[in-house]
Amino acid sequence: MGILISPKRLFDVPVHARCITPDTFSTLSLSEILNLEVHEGNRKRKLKELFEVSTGPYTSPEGFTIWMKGDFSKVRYIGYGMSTGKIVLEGVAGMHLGEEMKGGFIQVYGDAGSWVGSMMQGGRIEVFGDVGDYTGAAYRGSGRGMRGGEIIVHGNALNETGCYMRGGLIKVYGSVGQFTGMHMHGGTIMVGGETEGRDGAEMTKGKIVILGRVPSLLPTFKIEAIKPRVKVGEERVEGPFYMFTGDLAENGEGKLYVSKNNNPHLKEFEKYLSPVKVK
Amino acid sequence: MALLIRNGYVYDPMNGIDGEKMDILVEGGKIVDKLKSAEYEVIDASGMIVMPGGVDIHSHIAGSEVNAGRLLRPEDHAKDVELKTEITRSGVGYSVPSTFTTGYRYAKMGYTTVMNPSMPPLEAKHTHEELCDTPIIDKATYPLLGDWWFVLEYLRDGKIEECALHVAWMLYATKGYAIKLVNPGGLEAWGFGRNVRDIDDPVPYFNVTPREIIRGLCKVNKLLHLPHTIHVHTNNLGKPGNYETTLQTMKCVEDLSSGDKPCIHITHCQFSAFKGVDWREFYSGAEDIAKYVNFHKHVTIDMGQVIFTDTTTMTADGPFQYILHELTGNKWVNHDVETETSSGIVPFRYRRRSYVHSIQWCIGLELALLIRDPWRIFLTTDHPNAGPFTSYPQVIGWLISRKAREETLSKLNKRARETALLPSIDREYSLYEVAIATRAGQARALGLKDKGHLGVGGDADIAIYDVDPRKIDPSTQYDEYVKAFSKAAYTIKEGEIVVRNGEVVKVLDGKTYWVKVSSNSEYEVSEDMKRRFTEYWTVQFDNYPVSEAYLKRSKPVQVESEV
Amino acid sequence: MRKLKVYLLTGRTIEQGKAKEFGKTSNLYKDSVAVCYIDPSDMKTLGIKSNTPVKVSTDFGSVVVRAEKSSRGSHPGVVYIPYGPWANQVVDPETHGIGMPSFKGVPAVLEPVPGEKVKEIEELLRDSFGEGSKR
Amino acid sequence: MRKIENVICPVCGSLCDDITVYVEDNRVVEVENTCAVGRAKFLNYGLHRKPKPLIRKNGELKEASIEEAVRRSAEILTESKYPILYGWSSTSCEAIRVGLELAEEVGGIIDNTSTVCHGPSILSIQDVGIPSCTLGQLRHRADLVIYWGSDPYSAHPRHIERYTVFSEGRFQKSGWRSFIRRLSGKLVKKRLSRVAELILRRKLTFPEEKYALPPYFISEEERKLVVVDVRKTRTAEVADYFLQVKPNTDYEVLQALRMLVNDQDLEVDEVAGIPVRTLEDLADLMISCDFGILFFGVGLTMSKGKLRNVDAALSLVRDLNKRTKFLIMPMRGHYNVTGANVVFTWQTGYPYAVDFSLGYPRYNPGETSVVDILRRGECDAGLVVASDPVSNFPASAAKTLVDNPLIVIDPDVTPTSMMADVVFPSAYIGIEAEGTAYRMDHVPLRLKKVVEPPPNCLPDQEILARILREVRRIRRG
Repeated sequence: MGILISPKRLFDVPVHARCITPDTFSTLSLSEILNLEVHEGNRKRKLKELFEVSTGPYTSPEGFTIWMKGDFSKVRYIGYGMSTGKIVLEGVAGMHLGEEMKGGFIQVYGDAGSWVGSMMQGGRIEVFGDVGDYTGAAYRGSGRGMRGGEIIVHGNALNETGCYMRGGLIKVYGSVGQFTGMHMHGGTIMVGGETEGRDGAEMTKGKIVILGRVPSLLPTFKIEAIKPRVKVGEERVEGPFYMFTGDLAENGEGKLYVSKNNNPHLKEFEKYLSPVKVK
Repeated sequence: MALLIRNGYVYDPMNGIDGEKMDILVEGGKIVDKLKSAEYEVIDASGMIVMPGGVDIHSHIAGSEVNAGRLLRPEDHAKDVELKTEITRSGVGYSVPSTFTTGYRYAKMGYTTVMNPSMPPLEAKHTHEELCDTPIIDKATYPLLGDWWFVLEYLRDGKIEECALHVAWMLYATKGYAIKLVNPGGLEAWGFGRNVRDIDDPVPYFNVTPREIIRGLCKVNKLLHLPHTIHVHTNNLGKPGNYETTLQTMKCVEDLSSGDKPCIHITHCQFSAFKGVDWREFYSGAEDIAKYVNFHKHVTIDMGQVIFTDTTTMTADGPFQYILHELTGNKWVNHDVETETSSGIVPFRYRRRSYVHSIQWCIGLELALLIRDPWRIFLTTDHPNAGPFTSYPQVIGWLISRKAREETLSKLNKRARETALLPSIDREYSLYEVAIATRAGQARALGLKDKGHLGVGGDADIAIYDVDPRKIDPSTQYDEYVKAFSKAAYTIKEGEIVVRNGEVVKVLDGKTYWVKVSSNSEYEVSEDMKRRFTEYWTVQFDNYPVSEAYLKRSKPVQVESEV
Repeated sequence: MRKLKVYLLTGRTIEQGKAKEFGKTSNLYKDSVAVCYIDPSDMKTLGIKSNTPVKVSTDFGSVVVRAEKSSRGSHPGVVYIPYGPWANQVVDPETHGIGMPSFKGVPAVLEPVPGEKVKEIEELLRDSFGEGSKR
Repeated sequence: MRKIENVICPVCGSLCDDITVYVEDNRVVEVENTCAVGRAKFLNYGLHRKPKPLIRKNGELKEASIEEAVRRSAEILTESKYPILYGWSSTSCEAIRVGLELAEEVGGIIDNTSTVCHGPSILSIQDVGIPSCTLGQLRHRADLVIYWGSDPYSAHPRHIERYTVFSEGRFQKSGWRSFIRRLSGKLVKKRLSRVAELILRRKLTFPEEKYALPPYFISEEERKLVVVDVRKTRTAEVADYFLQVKPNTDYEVLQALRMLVNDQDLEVDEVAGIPVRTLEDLADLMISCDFGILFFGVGLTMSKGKLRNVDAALSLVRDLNKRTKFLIMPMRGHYNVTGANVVFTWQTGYPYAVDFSLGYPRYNPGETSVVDILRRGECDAGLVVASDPVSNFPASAAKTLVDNPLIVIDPDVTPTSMMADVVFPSAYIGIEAEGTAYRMDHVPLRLKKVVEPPPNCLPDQEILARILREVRRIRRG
């Protein structure tokens, strides 16, 4: 059993729909689902006023499945706090996708907005397109970003990916903006493409692996070694990598791995390596 | 609207009424003995507790430091929001609620009068603007005067009467209610990143000691006949071993009391009752303090009870807040105010697992239970420093029930549980004593004659709680009381029903109390004073005072001074 | 004509502050904000003098303002346009999730356009928002 | 002629309160003690002002009565699903209080100009906190004053004279003497007199004999002024020490300084083109002062790195407190932008970018901030108070505002009011109407009314209250 849902029209103002989660839908009848409350701007609406909703024979190993088709770019908080089941979205997802998610699986065949998986604690989000800023980040003022689970982005991400991250794994196969792993306190971030710099700024713990090019490195990182490969989650990624620690301005012990082959301009750092450390 | 509150169990300690079943009559916003009009609403309070509206002697609800705390903590607000209704404004809550939410939440607990204890005089307009947006409750605010340059200079030169006249002007200019001292002398020293060590350590560049400041302002308070005593946040607050400083502070004004009248209030005493040498060797000093208070009538104190939660600490004690930041690594706001005071803000979480926090929790309750006279120990959490004010019902639960305390104790840090004195204390507050510690005693200490009682002529500020003391035993069924005190069945403010079944049903504006001193020698601001003023502050003398237009409902309290 | 790659800064100037008080439709205002302060060495490179119209182009648009020699020390490669409708044709509107566009340090290309005119405010608004854009 | 003393200047965040205004025939004829900008405001305000409210009909703005304009405004706001209410930093706190109530009533987004000014600073303060103070504290105590990415001579012309280096304090004397000595060693009678014209309204004599003294680098006993900026600003010209950084590299420089003040060594020889030795000198200067202050301007918040530049600056100053007393303060632009943050915060918990569309305050700049909403084209109506977003926003954002119904309350004619559908010419707060404003250091001051406004120009507060009443009337039937 599952639910198919698609927008009835293009929305011009934000639509808040925290109710679109397998947790909520799986306990309700279709007619109850149709009458769930959502907000379109400042107007209260019923789900059925904005969306076509029907039941369908969708199943997945994760359990109750919501199949979403269409442009949900204005629809915020899809999968908010979900703990089980699956959401498959063919189209564009709005901001705060999977925020505070605890379990289950969200798959997006398209782009997603900013704050994907922010403060998530478990589960898995996979986006085949691009995402915005603050992926896996914390809410304003809070030091508790993503604590567990996995976010996988096949496209690009923008700024401050993994801000205040404390655990879990973020993989971006494309490129990222500035300040990846800002204030990071734990967990792992892997970037397949290039970055706009300032990676690992003010991080204290955790691991950032960059396979592509970085424009420069913050002066507050120290080179430690050159490593042939590095572990990302369960997977081993082949290098070689320059391994830096920082951010020393925060007395940090974060590890920043940057591909050696794609960053010939970082060769100058090798002179700071004591011979013992070159392996 | 006239009211007849019928058949409630009335607790009115000022009039010696202890749970008697009786009717209370209200007309014209006052308690009356007979209703003039034939039309009145009847509230059936049978099986319920009727008390005067709650009075809070110390709660940071408005002004620059509270607002800086709000700004600092979006993550605190986002988890606790209030929706707009037909009659109430929306807002956010938890440890530093927005102004409207503050007013509603106090009213929902049956509180009708709240004192904001910390106001930098230079930013007094700000405090009053916020108080205007804090609905329902009556309020007042204490200007910070213990590090004010004029005070330091007058007291250094021994000019008590001049100082008194100046303080009188200051209360007028800031629309203040009482003299507040925070770490006297220490905040001036903090201007250069320093502090004072004890009450005899002179203030850098001013050649005056905290002892002289405390004694001086205590004398000033007496000369001016202010309704409340000096309100003191001690030196060395929050440091192990500071209970000795607290004892010295209380002792240093012993000779200034006359008769049984208190002359000093030590606020959030829990933070000033630490024994030991560091955070490892850290113990409760509550017993020593309680012993002193039990034998000396010139002191009143309030608890500053710790609640195990995530809260926001904020005080004018800049150096203490810096230490707290160093200790926790949490984000830190500091705001020094020229010529007057400082302040600091650090988010803080009290954890049951922590030995120190557990001991702190014990200290507050030990103070409340070891001090025998409930008229001199009041229930506070130093909102939001030791916990938000919305936890008062929980504290009441701990006071009325040993079982409630044991339940919390069982979850505390083991070492704390084993070393603390609290588990051996059997005392349980009666509801009569609760009424003293939460309203009557506080109103008396504040000199608010119309508050804290249900005698004829008093303000018709009344709280009705739906719990039957004849059927439900506080000691064992404390939960019922915690629930009832959290959501008043009725809150009546100036004769109007503002809360029903824990929901706000009517919004009105509370009054702002301030002290208007009339003196023999009319206080005039000399040209010399204006010149010094221009040198000391970056605002012009004319732009400094708060006009009465800043008070939505101004309630001056006239006092006749000796100077 | 030569072109120059520069960083564009926008900000307050005392002239703009004063002129604003004479009204935003005044010539004084236009003179104070439809202007690009350029380092003398850069002006030399471009071969222009004060008051030559220059076109400032970024990824986000382009605008014609008059050149003015900067008297603020030496800062080759950095040009300055005071806040105003002209500067805002070319600043970077991306906020990266914080609400704040980039008003300073935007990469730009500078190019003298001696024949062109600096637009009047009405003209600028019309061209930005469409002829009689209001219903 | 009437003389009014201690008037507060409603121009910049310095909120100078020692202005003397002379009024004749309900017109300001002379002012004393102001800077050039304040003078321009008092003597020239309202030159192009409209006499009556305007409503757009058939594409053109036509005069209308206040009642009509109020009704039209209320209709626009009640019909809107996602209106924005923007501006608020050049009006009184009393008006802002009503504005917040209106925003809540119509379920809109309310945002103030700090969103494009010190919004990033606020975000960083929410992450790391801020050690700060009121300005008098600096006057009395600061022996090291740093302006980073801000140019007070242009944006806050009397700041240095009233509050920092050139003011006389209890424990610190004015730095004029060293300044004069230094300047006289160089050239510069002409430049001196120009600076004097700008900031020096007080009498100051330049003793001839001192002109002969040699120039020197940093004075031992007097306050020191350090300027860090991407170009040599007017302020930099009077500084004891000027450090020029490349555009978009402030973050690296600040982080490097943090390492140095924490006694850690930098591996590299230079940071963003600045030799590490230079940074070490600056770090030593910071550590060895008794009381330092770092003022930062939009130079940090508007360039690459934005909030994180401020994050690094705040952290630097926080770290310095382990070694000495050091504080930091943002240089706020508009005269009441601080007040807007303050009032927003006490009523809603959040300083700007507050979204009421769900019936309670929500805050998430980037999502609920005006520029983003406009860029995404999400709003369907706007109300602008005392601000000019059509001039000040990137053109692509301003377009959404212009394309939807727009209400403007502003005493001035601005590009925004020219593109509006309803325009209320209002009274100038601080000249024609009273009200509270907050100085950049959070000190509240009561702005004065020195002349009467024209008959159809009400104060903002009154106009907003009327719109709010009308909105409630429409809603309740």
